[in-house]
Amino acid sequence: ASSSDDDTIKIGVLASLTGPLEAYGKQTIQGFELGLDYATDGTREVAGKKIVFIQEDTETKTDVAVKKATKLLEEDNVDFLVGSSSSGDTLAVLPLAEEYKKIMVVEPAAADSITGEHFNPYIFRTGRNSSQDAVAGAAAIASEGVRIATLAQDNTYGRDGIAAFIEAAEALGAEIVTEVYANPDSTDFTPNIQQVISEDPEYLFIVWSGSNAPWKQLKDMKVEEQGVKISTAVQDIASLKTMDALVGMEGYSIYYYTLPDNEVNDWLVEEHKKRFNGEVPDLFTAGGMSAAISIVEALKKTEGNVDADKLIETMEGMEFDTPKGTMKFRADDHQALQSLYAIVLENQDGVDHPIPVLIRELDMFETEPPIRNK
Amino acid sequence: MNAIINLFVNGLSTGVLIFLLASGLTLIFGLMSVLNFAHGSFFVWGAFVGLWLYDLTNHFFVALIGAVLVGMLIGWLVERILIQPVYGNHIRQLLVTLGGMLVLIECIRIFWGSNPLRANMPDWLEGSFQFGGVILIKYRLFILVVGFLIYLLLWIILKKTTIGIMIRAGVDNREAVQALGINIKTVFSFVFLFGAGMAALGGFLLAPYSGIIFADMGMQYAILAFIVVIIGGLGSIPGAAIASIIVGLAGAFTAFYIPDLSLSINMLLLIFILLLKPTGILGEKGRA
Amino acid sequence: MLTVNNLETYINQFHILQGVSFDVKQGAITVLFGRNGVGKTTTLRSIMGYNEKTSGSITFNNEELIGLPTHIIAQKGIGYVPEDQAIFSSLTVEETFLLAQTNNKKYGAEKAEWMFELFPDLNRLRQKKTSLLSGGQKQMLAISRAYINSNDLLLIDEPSKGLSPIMVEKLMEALLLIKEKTTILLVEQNFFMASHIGDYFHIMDDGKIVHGGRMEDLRENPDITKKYLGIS
Amino acid sequence: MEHILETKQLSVSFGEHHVIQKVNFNVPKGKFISIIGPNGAGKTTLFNLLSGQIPPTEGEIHFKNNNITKLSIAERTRLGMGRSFQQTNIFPELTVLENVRMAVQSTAKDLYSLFPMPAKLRAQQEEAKKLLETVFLQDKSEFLAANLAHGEKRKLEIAMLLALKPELLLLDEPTAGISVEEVPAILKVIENIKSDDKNTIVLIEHKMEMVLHLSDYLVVLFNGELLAEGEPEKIMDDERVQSAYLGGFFHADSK
Amino acid sequence: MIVGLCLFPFINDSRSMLILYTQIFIFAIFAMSFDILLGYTGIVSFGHCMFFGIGAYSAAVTLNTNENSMGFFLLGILIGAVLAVIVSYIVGMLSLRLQSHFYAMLTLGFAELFHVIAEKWRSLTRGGEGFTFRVPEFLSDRLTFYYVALISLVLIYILLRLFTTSSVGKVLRAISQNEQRVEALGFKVLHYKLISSIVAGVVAAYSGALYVITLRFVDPSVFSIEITLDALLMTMIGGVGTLIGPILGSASVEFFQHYLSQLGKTIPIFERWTLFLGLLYIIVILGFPKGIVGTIKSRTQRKITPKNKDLPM
Ligand SMILES: Nc1ncnc2c1ncn2[C@@H]1O[C@H](COP(=O)(O)OP(=O)(O)OP(=O)(O)O)[C@@H](O)[C@H]1O
Ligand SMILES: Nc1ncnc2c1ncn2[C@@H]1O[C@H](COP(=O)(O)OP(=O)(O)OP(=O)(O)O)[C@@H](O)[C@H]1O
Ligand SMILES: CC(C)C[C@H](N)C(=O)O
Ligand SMILES: [Mg+2]
Ligand SMILES: [Mg+2]
Repeated sequence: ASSSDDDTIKIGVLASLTGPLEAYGKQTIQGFELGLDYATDGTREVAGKKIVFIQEDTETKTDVAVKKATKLLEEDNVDFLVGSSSSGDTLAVLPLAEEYKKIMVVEPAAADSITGEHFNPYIFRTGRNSSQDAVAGAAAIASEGVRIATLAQDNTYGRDGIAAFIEAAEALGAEIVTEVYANPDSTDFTPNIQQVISEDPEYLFIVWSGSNAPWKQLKDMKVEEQGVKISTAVQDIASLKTMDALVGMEGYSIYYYTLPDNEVNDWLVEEHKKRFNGEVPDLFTAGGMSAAISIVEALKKTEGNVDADKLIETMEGMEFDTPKGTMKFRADDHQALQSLYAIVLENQDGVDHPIPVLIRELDMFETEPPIRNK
Repeated sequence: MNAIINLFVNGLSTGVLIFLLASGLTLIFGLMSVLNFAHGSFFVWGAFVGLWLYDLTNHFFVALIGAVLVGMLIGWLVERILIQPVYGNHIRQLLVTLGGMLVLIECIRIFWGSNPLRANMPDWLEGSFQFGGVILIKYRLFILVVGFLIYLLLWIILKKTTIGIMIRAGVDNREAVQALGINIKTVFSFVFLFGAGMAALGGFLLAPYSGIIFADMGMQYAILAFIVVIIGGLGSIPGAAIASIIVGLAGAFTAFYIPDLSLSINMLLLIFILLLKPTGILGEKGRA
Repeated sequence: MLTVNNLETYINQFHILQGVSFDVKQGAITVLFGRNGVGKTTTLRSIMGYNEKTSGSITFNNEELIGLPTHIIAQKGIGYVPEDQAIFSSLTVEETFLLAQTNNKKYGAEKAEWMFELFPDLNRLRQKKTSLLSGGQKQMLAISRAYINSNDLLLIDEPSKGLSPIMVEKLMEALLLIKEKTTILLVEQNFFMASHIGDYFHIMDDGKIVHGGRMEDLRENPDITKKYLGIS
Repeated sequence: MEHILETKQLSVSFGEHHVIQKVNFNVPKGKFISIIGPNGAGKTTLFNLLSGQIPPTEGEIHFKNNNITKLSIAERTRLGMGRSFQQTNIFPELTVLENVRMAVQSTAKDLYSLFPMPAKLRAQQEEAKKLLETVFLQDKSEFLAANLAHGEKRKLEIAMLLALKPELLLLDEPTAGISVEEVPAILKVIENIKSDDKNTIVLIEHKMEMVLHLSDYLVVLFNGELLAEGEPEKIMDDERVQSAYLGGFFHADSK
Repeated sequence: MIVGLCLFPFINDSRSMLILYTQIFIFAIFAMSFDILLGYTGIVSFGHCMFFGIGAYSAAVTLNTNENSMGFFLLGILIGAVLAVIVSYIVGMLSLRLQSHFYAMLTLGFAELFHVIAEKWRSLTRGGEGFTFRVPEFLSDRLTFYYVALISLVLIYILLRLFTTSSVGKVLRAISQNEQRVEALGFKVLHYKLISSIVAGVVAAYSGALYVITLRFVDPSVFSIEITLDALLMTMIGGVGTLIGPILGSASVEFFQHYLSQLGKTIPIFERWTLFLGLLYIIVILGFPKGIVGTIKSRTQRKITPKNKDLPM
């Protein structure tokens, strides 16, 4: 393989294009491509250098992710890494960024430890982390004296999410009455739900990702009728289609195309519809776009210099405009501070799924997570 | 007390659902001794086809029959193409059907995409009855009834016809069965196809149970089905039924009382029962 | 009724039968003699259609059998008692009998009853798993199974093996009774038994028939028995 | 007289079915004993008890003055008891030679050597070849055992038993299925073992001429009980034995 | 062949090929250990990933909690080996008496328990998201590690070859065909099966340790049934009971996956490349019932001895 042309900047994008998270991977890739075009006004050039990107499928397997990342770094000589759809894959790739001294923009993997205990200076994250989710979730429902029960998958994603949520909710004065963790592969969630009901809380906060979700069983068990309000994150459009049992629920959203109100988002929605026969951007399309924008903006500032140290210096504290409004890479742990949205799920005519309707935007300071890489 | 009743009813009906999922496998694996890894993809096909038909026709029973028929068709193809060359060789069965599973699941993704879909169901099955704190989910009561009917059907087929005997004899010695003028190839094909149809039915009924279906759900339920067939005792329909109910109830009660165990409860049950009774609950010695 | 003509069979690359020709006359017992490994079992298996690489001709009631699948051959009325008995070890005696009747709706049940009478041991062990039967009991089971199932011709491979003298005696009686209804082709090492009940015989050596004729001739001709069977 | 094997009130039942009932069976050292009895009398089951295939419901087995009732199959074999099986019991995917070599190997001292020792292997190989000659299988030594004709498997079974050099041989119908002309040769093999007085043989056989020719002593098993025992001539004249086992044809048979 | 592989890094300087080959070597070792069970002893284990995972976590945890020196790497391997011996002994004692299907399911159950432990014992394993760690300087160079893996493969191959031709190996082979008869010949079958599963367990643990060194990362997926299925697949595709087969199988499986997923990027119909992977498995398993090695063997045998035709009468 030849070393990279001086006037080309190469970006390697890692994403799950097959496997359980493939929908997320595809969103990221589409968003990334749109982001490049947006940030360079369609020229795909910055400071006179051409930008190309190479996508690789991690198959949502850690060993494949490492193999693909190494290929990108060694054979394609990429200047940046972007990705990936799964926290496991991302964690496995992090040390490579440091070893090869290349910037890696993490998107959309959410595990706190990426910018926490496994942080290295080459890592920047445009995606929100679990703590930001938790803070947003708490902001949506917690206040002095509210009794909250939690339900989550019994795995790291669920446990960490709840831990961060409890910290945030208790800070707001709420009382956590029970924490319930369910086997994510279970056929039957009613016993877990039963446990929640037995505590008679005001709110039930749920951290859940993945296909096998308890929404329907929550309705079957008449949770809301028994006076328990449900709150959770709404995810991509496909899963919204499965959440009709939760209409009326108050929670939060990371991105839904109607929620942000800014020019970048308007461009994204319009351009996305144009390119992908009328479809609207989805959960992580905005993230993919943000990652691309952050890279191009940094390059603009360094005038095409891809030296990592220079880039780190530039990117720390950098603010940039994304479909989710302005984001800022916090200098301490390189986590992008960003807005999340408190919403209520409502039905809308002509839409085959419940949609999140904005209650209020939680700005990037409100959702600022604790610093955990020290 | 209410909680206990809820747990019991829900656990029981989950057990019955597991039995429905495993019923096809009691034939294919328990009786015919075919290690069919693609079994989970029969569920998935049943679920997707059924749901698709239901959304199209709005007739629950049309969808049900359609799902079963498609399951049988796929079963027939799988048996013809994949299984016939490898009867009697478990390892090759496993791998060939592993390949089959990859193909079948990818086909699902091609036809229906890779996102999870919401499973709809008719209004008369929607919702729950409430008696004070006791909540009886209608659909689960329906599952209890269907499960009982399927059990009866299997029981009648195996007790009142010689099909069961033919299969067991065929597994013991294929050649000698043929010498009795029985076309064992056809019998096996038929039973396999029937088992696949049952699996598709199980998948179809599973869909509204959890409310969501997705291409990857096959594997996890297939493992569950294998577990109950094994701990029930190979080839024993009542064994599989008992094992299913044990698994369902144990799942419900541990999730409530000892949540820390719920990730491992199925495997603990498997280990515990096999160590206690190495051939499964109703398994006979000497059949493996 | 059964004519085997120039039968050649290969197993893998081995040329096991090298032109076997003989016939079986209706209503009689024909015995096939020969040392171990000369191909007697292979001959019977070829008739049953188990061996794929078989050429020559086998006609049964003027129908060609070569190329037909085993179950069709069986349906034409041929029953087979394999030398290793091949009992279905997970079935009970009764289930085995039931199974044997599937192809013989008309007479099956009747024949099954007769077999239970003939072999009271089996009647006593009706509900037992066949894997638990003694060697001799398994032999009776295998014979019953084939007899219940078939109508015209029974191929029996070394039935007396492992039977007590009194059972051999009973078996001889049974075979003679069965012969009233069914033709029998018997492979047998027990010369005493075979020569008593057989009507015709053939001797095999090295994948070929080397001698054949009526049993009386064999009994009266020690030269032949000496030469081919090593009995004096 | 010294007994190499004794059973005391040995019984086994499967559910309701009492297959062996309180059998006291003594085998004098260096003798040739035959067990006869109708099909299903329990002969093979008795062997299964002796060699450890199944545990008794009651009673004890003593072998060379050890109580072996609780010992495993392998331990009994290593004490010097060997048996052949009525249903052929070989390694189908090994060659004929390897089958016998396995048996030879089991008599070696170091059972658990993890690395190959070519010299030793060759020696075992040679010994196995010799044994094959004694049963006339030398031409088939490279055949897979599965491909042998039935009678040939029976011979292989005998060769494997001989390889164990047991002091006590339990033979379960060794000649069933062996062709008439070869039976005498196998008989020779068995006689040869017997001529060496150290060995003791217990034979189950239905071929009466053979039994009479070989045995010092006969035991008749009937319905799981010892019906009679004694010198062959005495047994042959026993009426109960004649009606239960021998039948009327026998005298014609043994001529 | 080995010379070729030694020289390979000099001919082809592609790093990802180097990694691919390293991974092939590592899975070849793992698949060989599985072949000891499946091919030589006739034991079907669905829980072999258990040992792979034990080796993986032993190495990872040791390196993570101590400094990243070769010494601690070797200590990690040793710990993995010791744990593998203990676990295989206990699991073996509990379950080797069971009949095939039941044994297979029981091992699946045990492996799943380890999976849960890896998820739940957070203080040691960091739960489901796993952790990254630093590897010794010496091993961090991919080229060096390539040779470490290659040499390990060759050495283990030789050792296992010796093992399978030893008298224990021969007993194992006999057990795979007729267990009961082996017992009747005076061998204690359980002992031999235990030896077999301990040997297989230790080798598998070693391969697991090497595996995490290449990744510098570990998570509970090392205990997933996919790992066991990979070994099974590699062994079967290569040829059971041949040792060399699993090596070829590992190469084939890794190459299939690599090139198919590569194709997926360029040719649209290969976007769903897993479908073609499935088809390939089917074709290979149905088309080469004895695996690559077995098929080659029976082909050449036929060529050498055509005169055999009329022989055995
Ligand atoms: N699968 C096989 N591959 C190679 N050779 C075989 C195979 N099966 C049988 N043979 C050989 O074919 C020959 C004939 O076998 P067959 O079983 O027909 O003999 P048989 O006359 O019935 O002998 P027996 O009296 O011992 O039963 C034997 O030499 C045997 O070794
Ligand atoms: N495991 C078992 N369970 C139940 N019954 C059994 C079992 N094993 C043997 N039997 C019964 O015990 C009786 C004796 O069987 P055994 O095999 O010992 O007879 P045998 O004397 O060797 O007869 P043969 O001469 O026919 O071989 C038979 O009726 C058989 O059905
Ligand atoms: C919401 C998702 C982005 C979370 C994803 N499962 C992860 O591993 O980070
Ligand atoms: Mg024969
Ligand atoms: Mg017997």
